[in-house]
Amino acid sequence: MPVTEGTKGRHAQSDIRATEIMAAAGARELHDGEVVVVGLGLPEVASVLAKRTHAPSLATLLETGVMNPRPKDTPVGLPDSRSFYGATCLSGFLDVMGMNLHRGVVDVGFLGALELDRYGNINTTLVKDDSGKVRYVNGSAGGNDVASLAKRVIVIMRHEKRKLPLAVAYLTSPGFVGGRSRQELHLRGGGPSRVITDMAVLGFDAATHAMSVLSLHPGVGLEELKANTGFPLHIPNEIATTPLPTAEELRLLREEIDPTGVHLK
Amino acid sequence: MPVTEGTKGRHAQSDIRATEIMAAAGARELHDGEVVVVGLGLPEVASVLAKRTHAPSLATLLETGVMNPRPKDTPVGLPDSRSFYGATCLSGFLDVMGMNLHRGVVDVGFLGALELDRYGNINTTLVKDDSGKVRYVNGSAGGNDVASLAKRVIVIMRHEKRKLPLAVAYLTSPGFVGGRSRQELHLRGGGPSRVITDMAVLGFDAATHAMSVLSLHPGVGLEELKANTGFPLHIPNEIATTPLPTAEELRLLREEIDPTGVHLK
Amino acid sequence: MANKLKSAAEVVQSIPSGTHIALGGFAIARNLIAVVHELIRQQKGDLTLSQGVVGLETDLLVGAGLVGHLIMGGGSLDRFGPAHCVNRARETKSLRYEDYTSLSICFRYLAGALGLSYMPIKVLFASEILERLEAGPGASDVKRSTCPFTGEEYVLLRALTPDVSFVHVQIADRDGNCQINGARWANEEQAKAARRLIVVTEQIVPTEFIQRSPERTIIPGHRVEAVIHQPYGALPTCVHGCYDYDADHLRLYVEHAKEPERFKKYLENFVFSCRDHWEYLEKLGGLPRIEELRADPISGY
Amino acid sequence: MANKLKSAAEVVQSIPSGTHIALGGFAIARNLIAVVHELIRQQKGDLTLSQGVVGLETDLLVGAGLVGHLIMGGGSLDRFGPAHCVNRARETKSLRYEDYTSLSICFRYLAGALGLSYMPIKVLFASEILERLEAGPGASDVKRSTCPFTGEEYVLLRALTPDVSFVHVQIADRDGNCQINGARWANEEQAKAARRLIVVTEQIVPTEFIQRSPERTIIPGHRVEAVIHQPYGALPTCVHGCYDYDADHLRLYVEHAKEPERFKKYLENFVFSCRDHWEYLEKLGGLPRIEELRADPISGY
Repeated sequence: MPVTEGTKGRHAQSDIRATEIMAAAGARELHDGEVVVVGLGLPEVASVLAKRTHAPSLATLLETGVMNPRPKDTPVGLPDSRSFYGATCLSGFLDVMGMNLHRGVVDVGFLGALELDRYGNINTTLVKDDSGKVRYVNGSAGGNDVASLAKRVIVIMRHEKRKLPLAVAYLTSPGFVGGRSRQELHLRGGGPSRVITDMAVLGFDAATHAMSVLSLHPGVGLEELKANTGFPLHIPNEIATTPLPTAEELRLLREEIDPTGVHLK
Repeated sequence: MPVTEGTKGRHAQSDIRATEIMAAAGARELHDGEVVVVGLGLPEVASVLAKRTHAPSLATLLETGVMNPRPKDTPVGLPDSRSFYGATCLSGFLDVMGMNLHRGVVDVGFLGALELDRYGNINTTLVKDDSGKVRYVNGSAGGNDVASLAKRVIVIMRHEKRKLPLAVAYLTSPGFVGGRSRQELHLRGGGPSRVITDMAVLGFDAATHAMSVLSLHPGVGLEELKANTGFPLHIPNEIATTPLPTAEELRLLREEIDPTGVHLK
Repeated sequence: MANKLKSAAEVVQSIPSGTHIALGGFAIARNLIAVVHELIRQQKGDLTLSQGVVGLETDLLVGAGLVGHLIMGGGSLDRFGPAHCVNRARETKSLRYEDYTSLSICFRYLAGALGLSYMPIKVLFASEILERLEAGPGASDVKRSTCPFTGEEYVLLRALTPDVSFVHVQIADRDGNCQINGARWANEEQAKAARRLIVVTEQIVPTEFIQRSPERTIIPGHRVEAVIHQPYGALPTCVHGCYDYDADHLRLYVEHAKEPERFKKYLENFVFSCRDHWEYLEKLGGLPRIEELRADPISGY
Repeated sequence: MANKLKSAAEVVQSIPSGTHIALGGFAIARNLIAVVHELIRQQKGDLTLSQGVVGLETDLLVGAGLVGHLIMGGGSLDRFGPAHCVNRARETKSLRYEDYTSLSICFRYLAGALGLSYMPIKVLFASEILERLEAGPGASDVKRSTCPFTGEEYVLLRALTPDVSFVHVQIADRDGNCQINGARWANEEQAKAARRLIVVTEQIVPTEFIQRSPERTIIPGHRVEAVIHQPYGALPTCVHGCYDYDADHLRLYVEHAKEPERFKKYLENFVFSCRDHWEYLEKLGGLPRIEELRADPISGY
């Protein structure tokens, strides 16, 4: 097994990488028979892991119009042919995002973020430097649609203070804006349920809708977590330790799902 | 060539059947490059004749989701596989009637009728006997959709007094209801433009929207026409004689388009 | 992986009386005959039935007295005759009945399929169809409205979301991924608007077959609750690429449907006295008859 | 029968400056490169450009200064980098710009394709996207409204009806009947919403080929004004089943797009100095390079 690298070397006590913990934690959030809209990268790795373990009937949808792909090579992006390989349905936005997501049958939306704030609001549009200068990066694409409509949203991202600010520089995709309920915001989807980072698994407090610590990855301390977070976290009385991937999960991740380490580097 | 039969034997001076005159008159109403939604029977025969003569680029659409079929056997109805043969596109209502008809790109709708009144209102739902007893026959299916939305509508039917009443027993598909303009009625399509019967070709007066005689088929007199019509017709100063099908049109109709005389009997 | 393969009898057992069902046939094509016979055998009543263009399947259910509320755009048995039982029910007002058009039913399903509570449309204006809807209980499903951008007048249609949609397809895998050959009328919207979706398929194929032409998948498996593998499940109606309609039987049906008493005999002979669809197929003439009706691979009929 | 076969140059000559065009690519796939190069060579300016998810084609047009109004849902060149020219234009506010999402652009096209002047949708709420639309000139395209049936709050989106839609497809016949292999994003709605529809196809097939699988026809010929037969017309972006993206060239492009001066050089080298797409393909490495990129028939890339 390889020596741990990347991600601040926080898991020197084992040879397990943070990305592998994230993938396994993501997979555990997905239940058999659910419908999930995934992006490429770790969300896809996590959903494939779930499918190969406890959730064989998981339906994985890509916004472009791809269902249940089984790529054998790593796509550079959603429209890359590599992401179509083995699909059981190839259609388009109207089918995946209209007749599934807007229809209300998507259980989980799996998103990344440039920035994420305490209420689970996501920015994928632009960044501002300290002088206030704006640099555009991307936009919503399907992000706002997924965040608005999926029954629950899982965000998977690096845990860095600047990526978890008090307020996002641009509110692309709503969580619990201003701590308000989704109903007040006229949003059908249930909103963010989990944030999986390379330090912790976080949730949202049922009453305040503020981000709350659920479990710390092995070797990560609460103070370290707070220091790397740009907003006050809700700290419950008990905080678990994130389970490490099982030996079988690690084998699948390393030997079958991402053998060249494109996403798990 | 066969001896004339059927349709009141009005064309004893020639061997040309009324249905053949109707088919040729229908074909002449269709221009090359137009998009037409057709029903089965004479509308289909007329559109195939147009396609084989002056309108090779005519696009023929069936409401079920069939484009440009070239049936070699006679279908019993729209969903019969025989009506799919040779099609260049097989889709559904949403495509043909949503993304073409409702989109506003259908030039001509070609309809039949149980009853038709002086303003081109169509009944395809039910008939009432003299005692007022109702007998249901069918309903709109795509009829109201076509009548509401096609740029112009051609009705093709037998000329009988009871089928051309002062008021239809049920107003399934609107023409110029109450003599009003289509705009007043909130209808996008241009409304009825031609009625082709086994006695005459009729149009609609631009000012009153009432049905008007355009041409009488050879051998049909104006008084005979009036006697077979249940409402007062607008009679212009000049009435033409409907041109007979050309020799080539007759050859196509009899030898290629409907050789067994299913629709042209 | 959950086993989605079920018999028509099992599926129908799970459908309570009073359910809103949507059927995927059109006149004399791809009718859900196996399912409808089973609904009749199990006497599931007080059904709400919605459909773009009705045909034999709906005529059977209405004739059997199981439909309490019919929402339809028209329909007949094509050249074989009218839908006698449906028409009789309309004439005698023995059920609640709302008349639409093919496109307006399709838009109501589309709204349902897209998760919209309504859709605007530019048909029905100035027709007796709209007048009657507005004057009856159907008034709660239509509303006139003005476009806030253009000022144009629209009819707003409430979404149709059947409790259960049934669609007859040529090809499905065990997960419920379906391909439909030939015209599809409103099948995609009707299927995806429903809370529960059941497909009846002529053939079960390996998923690998689906993966060879995934652009052809009209219904994805994750939306499908159950797959009923019933070859010839639509007879006497036709299934493009599989078999032609049985003209003799359709004529026989229409003769019986003309009169309530004869219709009862038809049900007795072809539904109640058959344990399942296989027994019914024997009554149609069994394998020799089916071979006569089998489609040729070029024409599809 | 009118001849629909046209060159990219001929088609672009018929497009006035100020036109609203919609492009059918997505990031690094099925981009309308041959058309966009021609628009740049002919300097068609002040364009309104709408697209679900932008990519190289839009970055080129915006970088060339030809876009006055951009309506988009996001986009990048995937792992090769951001859409530098688009982002720079947004940062310097050198064009009018409206941000949407993939689904809201798709619904705006769907409304256009169905002939509806608007569609309701349940996204954009509580986002800065809607806030900015409502605060700017985009306010004329969005409106909050309540469903008259359920009381639910919706955003109403005005229909998008491009003057001209361009779609790159794998297969078309001379009449314009098109099949698209692989995912189709919003292509069908974008195509059918437009007043004029132009397709660029990798291959011209006999109509008989289309008739063998008419269920695969996504765009029917009667909607198509012109067919541009331009093999490799999307390079350096990929076309499923035909060829892979040219990663080397995409990296080279992104390096140039980072800076306006270098971008000018790119245009000079790969657009202005090429008489047509064939000359451009020579610059990409000609036939030997194309053979390296050719898709294998199993994977499609």
